[in-house]
Amino acid sequence: MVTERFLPRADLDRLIAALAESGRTVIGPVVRDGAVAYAPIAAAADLPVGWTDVQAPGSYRLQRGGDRMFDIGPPAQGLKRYTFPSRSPLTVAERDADGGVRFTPAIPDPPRLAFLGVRACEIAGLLVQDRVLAEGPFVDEDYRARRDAALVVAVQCTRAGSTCFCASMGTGPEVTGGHDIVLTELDDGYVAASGSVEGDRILARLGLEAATAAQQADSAAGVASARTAQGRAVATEGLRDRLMDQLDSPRWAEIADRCLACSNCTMVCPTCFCTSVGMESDLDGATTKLERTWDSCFTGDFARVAGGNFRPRRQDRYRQWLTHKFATWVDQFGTSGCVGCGRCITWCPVGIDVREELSIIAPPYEAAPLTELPVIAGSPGAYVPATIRSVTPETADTSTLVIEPPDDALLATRPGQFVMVEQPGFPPLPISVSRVRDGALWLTIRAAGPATAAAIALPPGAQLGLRGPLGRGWPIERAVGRDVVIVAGGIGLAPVRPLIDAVLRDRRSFGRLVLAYGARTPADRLYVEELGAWPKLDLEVLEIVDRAGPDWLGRVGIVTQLLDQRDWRDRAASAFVVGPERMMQATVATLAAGGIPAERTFVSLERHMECGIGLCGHCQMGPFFICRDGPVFAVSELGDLFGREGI
Amino acid sequence: MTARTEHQRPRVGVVKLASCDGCQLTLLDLEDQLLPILGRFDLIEFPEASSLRSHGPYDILLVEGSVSTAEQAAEVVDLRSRTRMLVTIGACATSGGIQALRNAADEPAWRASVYPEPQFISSLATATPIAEHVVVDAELRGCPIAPDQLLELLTALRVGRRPQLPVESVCQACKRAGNICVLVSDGIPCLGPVTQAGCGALCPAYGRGCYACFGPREEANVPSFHGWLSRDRAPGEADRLFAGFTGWAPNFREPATRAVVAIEEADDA
Amino acid sequence: MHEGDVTPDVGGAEEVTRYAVRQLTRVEGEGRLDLSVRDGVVHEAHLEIFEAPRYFEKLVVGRDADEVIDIVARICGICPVAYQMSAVHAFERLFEVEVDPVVHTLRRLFYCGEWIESHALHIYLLHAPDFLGYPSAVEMAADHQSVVERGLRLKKLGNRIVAILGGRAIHPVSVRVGGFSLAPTRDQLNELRADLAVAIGEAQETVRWTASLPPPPYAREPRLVALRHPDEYPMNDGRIVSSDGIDVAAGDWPAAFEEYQVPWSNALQARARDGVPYLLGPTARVTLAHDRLHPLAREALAETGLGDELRTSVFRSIVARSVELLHAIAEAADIVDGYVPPAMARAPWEPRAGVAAWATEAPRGLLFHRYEVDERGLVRRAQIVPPTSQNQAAIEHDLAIFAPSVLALPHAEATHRLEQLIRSYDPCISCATHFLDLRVDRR
Amino acid sequence: MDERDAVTSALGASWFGAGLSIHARASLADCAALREYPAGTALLREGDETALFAVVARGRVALRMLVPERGPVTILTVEPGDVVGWSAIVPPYRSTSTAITIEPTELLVFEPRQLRSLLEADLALAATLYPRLLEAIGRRLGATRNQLLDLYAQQAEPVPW
Repeated sequence: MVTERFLPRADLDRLIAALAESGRTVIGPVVRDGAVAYAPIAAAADLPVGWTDVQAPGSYRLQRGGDRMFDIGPPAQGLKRYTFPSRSPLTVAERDADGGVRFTPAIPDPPRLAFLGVRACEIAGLLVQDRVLAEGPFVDEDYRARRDAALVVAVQCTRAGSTCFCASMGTGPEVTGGHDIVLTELDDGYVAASGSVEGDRILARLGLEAATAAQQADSAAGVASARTAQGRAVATEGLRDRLMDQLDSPRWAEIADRCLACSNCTMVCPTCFCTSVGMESDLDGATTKLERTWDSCFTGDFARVAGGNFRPRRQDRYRQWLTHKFATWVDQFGTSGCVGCGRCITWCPVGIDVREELSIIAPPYEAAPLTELPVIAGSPGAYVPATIRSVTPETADTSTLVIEPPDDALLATRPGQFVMVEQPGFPPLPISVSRVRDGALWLTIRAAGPATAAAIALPPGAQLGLRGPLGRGWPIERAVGRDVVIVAGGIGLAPVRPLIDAVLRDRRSFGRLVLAYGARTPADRLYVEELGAWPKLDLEVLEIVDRAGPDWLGRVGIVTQLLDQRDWRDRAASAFVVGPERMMQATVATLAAGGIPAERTFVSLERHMECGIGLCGHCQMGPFFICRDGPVFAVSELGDLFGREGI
Repeated sequence: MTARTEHQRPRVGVVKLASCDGCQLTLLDLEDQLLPILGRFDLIEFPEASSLRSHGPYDILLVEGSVSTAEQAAEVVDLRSRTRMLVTIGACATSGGIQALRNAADEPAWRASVYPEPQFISSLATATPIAEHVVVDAELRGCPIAPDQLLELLTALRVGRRPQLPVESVCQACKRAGNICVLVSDGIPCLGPVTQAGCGALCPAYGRGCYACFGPREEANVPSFHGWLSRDRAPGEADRLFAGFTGWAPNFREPATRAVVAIEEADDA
Repeated sequence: MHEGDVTPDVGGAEEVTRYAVRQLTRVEGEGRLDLSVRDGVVHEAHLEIFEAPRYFEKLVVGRDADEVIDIVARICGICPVAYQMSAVHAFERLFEVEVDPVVHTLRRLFYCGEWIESHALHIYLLHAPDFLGYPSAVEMAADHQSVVERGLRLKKLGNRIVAILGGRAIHPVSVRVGGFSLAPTRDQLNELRADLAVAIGEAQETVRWTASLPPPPYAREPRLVALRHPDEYPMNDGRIVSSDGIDVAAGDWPAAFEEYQVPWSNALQARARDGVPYLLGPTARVTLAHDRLHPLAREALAETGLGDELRTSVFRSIVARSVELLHAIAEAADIVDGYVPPAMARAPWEPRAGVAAWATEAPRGLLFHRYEVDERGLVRRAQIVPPTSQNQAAIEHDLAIFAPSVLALPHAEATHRLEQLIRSYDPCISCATHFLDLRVDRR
Repeated sequence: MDERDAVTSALGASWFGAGLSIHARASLADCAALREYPAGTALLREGDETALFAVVARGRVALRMLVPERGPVTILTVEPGDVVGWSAIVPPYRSTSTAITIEPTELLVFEPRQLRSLLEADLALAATLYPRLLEAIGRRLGATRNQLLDLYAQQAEPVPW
């Protein structure tokens, strides 16, 4: 039982001084430009004394009321901008005259801060971002350093705004953890308790009286009133499943009629973490600063892939945001992505209210299980220079780079994994590894845009930056003792070549091996020599092209025609499929008809992969971050997300 | 290593049609970068800054201003034929500029009211964006364009990559900057939610509403926002907000046209 | 077409040589000089402005005062502040707004910024190449890199001042009726101090340098017009005075001047009601408000020892411009040093019906705005008289006097000299809100 | 074994024939013959009256269309088990593409007029053959649609730099 002390109102300055003593900058709520915002404070006088706010959908107004210091709702923006800045440097990439490259990752240099007047919902926001950025498979070092360097002095709410719904999200108004000190404001002072060793040390130094029973009772009553005062609740029971069952709700289109896709909700949300990598290079592109900035799933080019935008409509973007926040977040991080602060309601320029939308889209029923994710290391700025040994043209627009990484880590790349490739002057590229051999990575790259074109234009001896290996590769173990069907479309032959190398290396562990390969034209076929050589190694190669001239004597048609007369029922086969999504759908259907179950049919999804480790949010599909949880998935894992529009 | 090397400097031209010169001046406003840029690009046509003239051909042509006379309509076609990559710079070139509001009005009447001898005026009844006349390869939005976007365009062209010109809303940049929303907290009309970023969310940072210098962003939901703005305003006031420097852009054209027509009617009355 | 094409055209028995500068370069906007000479006598001097019409006088109709301030800035990307200043003062006079005295000072700082930017641009990038014989500052930089870099530094300083007060260098956003939507902090302005100190020295150097540039021989006695204020160098306030006795309030421009149209010109011009052409801009201001110059500027001017020549030789305008560059930098430094943020950045106001009229000093000279406003504060009629259309008559007058002295020269050279004379006025042709069709007299 | 048995078994072994009833296979066998064709034999010409209906027993048949300037384009190859010349029993009985063997090919050939009169006479046979034929055509249509999507084409949006 934590001892509750009493901090007289006049002594608040002593607390602020004590916080500042250890060289910390104290960040608290202040009145600025007609609202309350977090900013550095020097004394209690800087706090919004005698101010209160009226928040409603699309509206925020300050007004005079009482003379308390913390009688205000959630400030305009949360503490996110201190723990996860809206812009932060990643690395500086440089290329010298003879083609070498150098990377200088930004070193985290967190300011020592003390947050004062932090609400329960605010703390919940910090804890959720801890899960995402510091406790996931990958750790954002800058974020962790900033969190470690910050002190949290919470103030429990004794009133609730009309947009507050922390009670229904289970995050407040009581402060139950994540704080160093917690205060509850009374007219003449604060009931104070510590939540950490440092918090206890600070309170002890102030030499405060113990709080009286009456003071403790008042404080408890104040917080209780804040709970009861909260308006419309969100029914969280089974919300995850309820929402996922409504992916086809007509309501999405209705919301889209009102939604401006302006991204304000995501910017003010204390848990939203999506980012994009921006570049600033000198006129010659020799030195490039990579910078990470807040981005939003509501923005046009956020979901842009090489082929276009997979969330072109506002309704797709709103659905992505809401289902992520309240449903798939749970799958990804074992917690809801919403803390009930109500900012997305107040700061929506057209007053869209998530509580109302949720109640209409997903009326209540029972609860859902959670999933956990393993923890491993990694950081979005950590590129290592690697030297190009050779560049071999495969087709008119595709070449294979053989690259020597500086250490063995990258050589441990497993079949189906990919690496991030960074060239100074260009945005980073996710590239599937097409072979690991003789101490080198083979990357087969198609000139699909300026960055890829520049990559395959590099001469031997030039360097580029690599980060990886990344992603979940092909589960070869799931195929041991079985027939193996490998289906590749177009450039998709590259990510399956390491798989082919692997099964041929251990040929006796597998049954029949079949490669079905579809290319656009005979001239677009990759690895032509190997296609001829593999049959000698007892790998049946079936080829087909979309269109051909009279000199082509092979098959013409689509890849499914290679398989639609086959039946695998007698020999439990495993299938590995990669190519354009549409091609994979057709193939998966054909294989299913041939008797290969979804559990043993594996696809590699080519999505927009920005940071490579699922921290930037670009690659999301339902509950998955493709570049972290994939790119390889069993079709059974994807369920009806596979091939759905606007996911 | 870059797509272009030293010995082949791109030949650049800068020309203007109907406009205020502010966007081409932005090139000269890149003070620190100006001489390095001139070392890497061959500026063969820029009448505002040089007496040396050239008919091209141009690798890159920056075109400011809207097409407002018959001569300009012919000129822009001719320029296109001598240009590899034509970049329109600024609101006039990309959406017609504020002078394009006359497209919604009775232009001869305007002429007569401004000029004592209107019969001498040779001007098209409309002022239109370049893209309505010729194919445009790239555009820089803004009234005026942002110096950093111009520098990014030139850098990208030289390095041979796609320039980073965000299509996000002004709100996104505004929140990133930590500004307090003037619309939500003060009720000041602000077009940020439907306007493309690029200015650095200047107006909210300076305590006033955005007036859409960079024009409508993709997916700009004007009907919804217009409805919201109209709730507590006199009829027609919301329309006028859209009748600005990018008022002739397709997404803003409907309310902007209503505003111009309303003003004309009030004027005649 | 390249400049300097000869298009001989035989009319009757007499030979007409036409010096046609097809497109004036190194001026803002699009204009053209067309001069025809018969038997060595200047027959016609046309400065034709073929900037396409944009109808700003109509675009402001139906708009409120703050909208107008945003709109008129777009008349000119070189001097948007000037347009905002003339408009905002006109409306504040009509609405009788009590602006904070600090706002008055900040607006001078704002204007200083634009003068610095505009003057540095013209002196270093547009005008100096004429004297040193380069087609542009680009070629000039090859031989005089440090000079061009100094010009760019000064220009940048002016842009920074405008950007700090107005958000950006071109079409700033903070000017509102009653003051500014946001006033700068002390810290923001203090960031300028060091650079201003350096700039003062560089501006003094600029005066010495431009005074050393040899002008073509030429002299005449122009009528000069500018604002005059009891204790300020002319910018936002004062009365309109001339070198020969005109003296009217800043809002009463029409009392002494009028816009008119001449058959041989294609731009609406302005003239004094007595018909005498007049000259606006740095030369006029430096001459008429010499005693209001910042001490440093007055000192630097004295050092040049130019005396009357500054007034009588149009080619010396580059020196007058340099003196004003120095004045603007020195005054800006003083303002920054003494800056205390205004108690009320933006004074409250109520619209009222009536006529809002005022004139301020754009970098190129007097800029007059007149608006008829209805009871809701919406503009019903507007008149905007930019400096260039007022200077045009004086330019043509000078051309007629100066031309004979260069007719003996090779055609290209003569053409170049004539163009240089026009550039001396720093004509900002984009500002020509009016436009008339080109008609060449072909008798 | 004799010709008729060979025909019957070949029919039964094919994907097309495997979907037919015993009765159907038997009566079809009466008007069918196994024939060998060298590579390069033009079996059908686009626009001409369809000369034969056949099930491919062995080899490969290319279906081609002539595109001015581009020459003949192979849009599909018919593999063993599938049919060629379906237009022989679907009005207006004209070939929709040119069919050429690109390998030594063995076909189970039906003479069009004989087959058509057989189908008119034996409705039970028609009722089992047409659905199978539609299935074959349907699969071909589906494949053609996917080809139309040009899935492996350059995906990046065109940019001027």
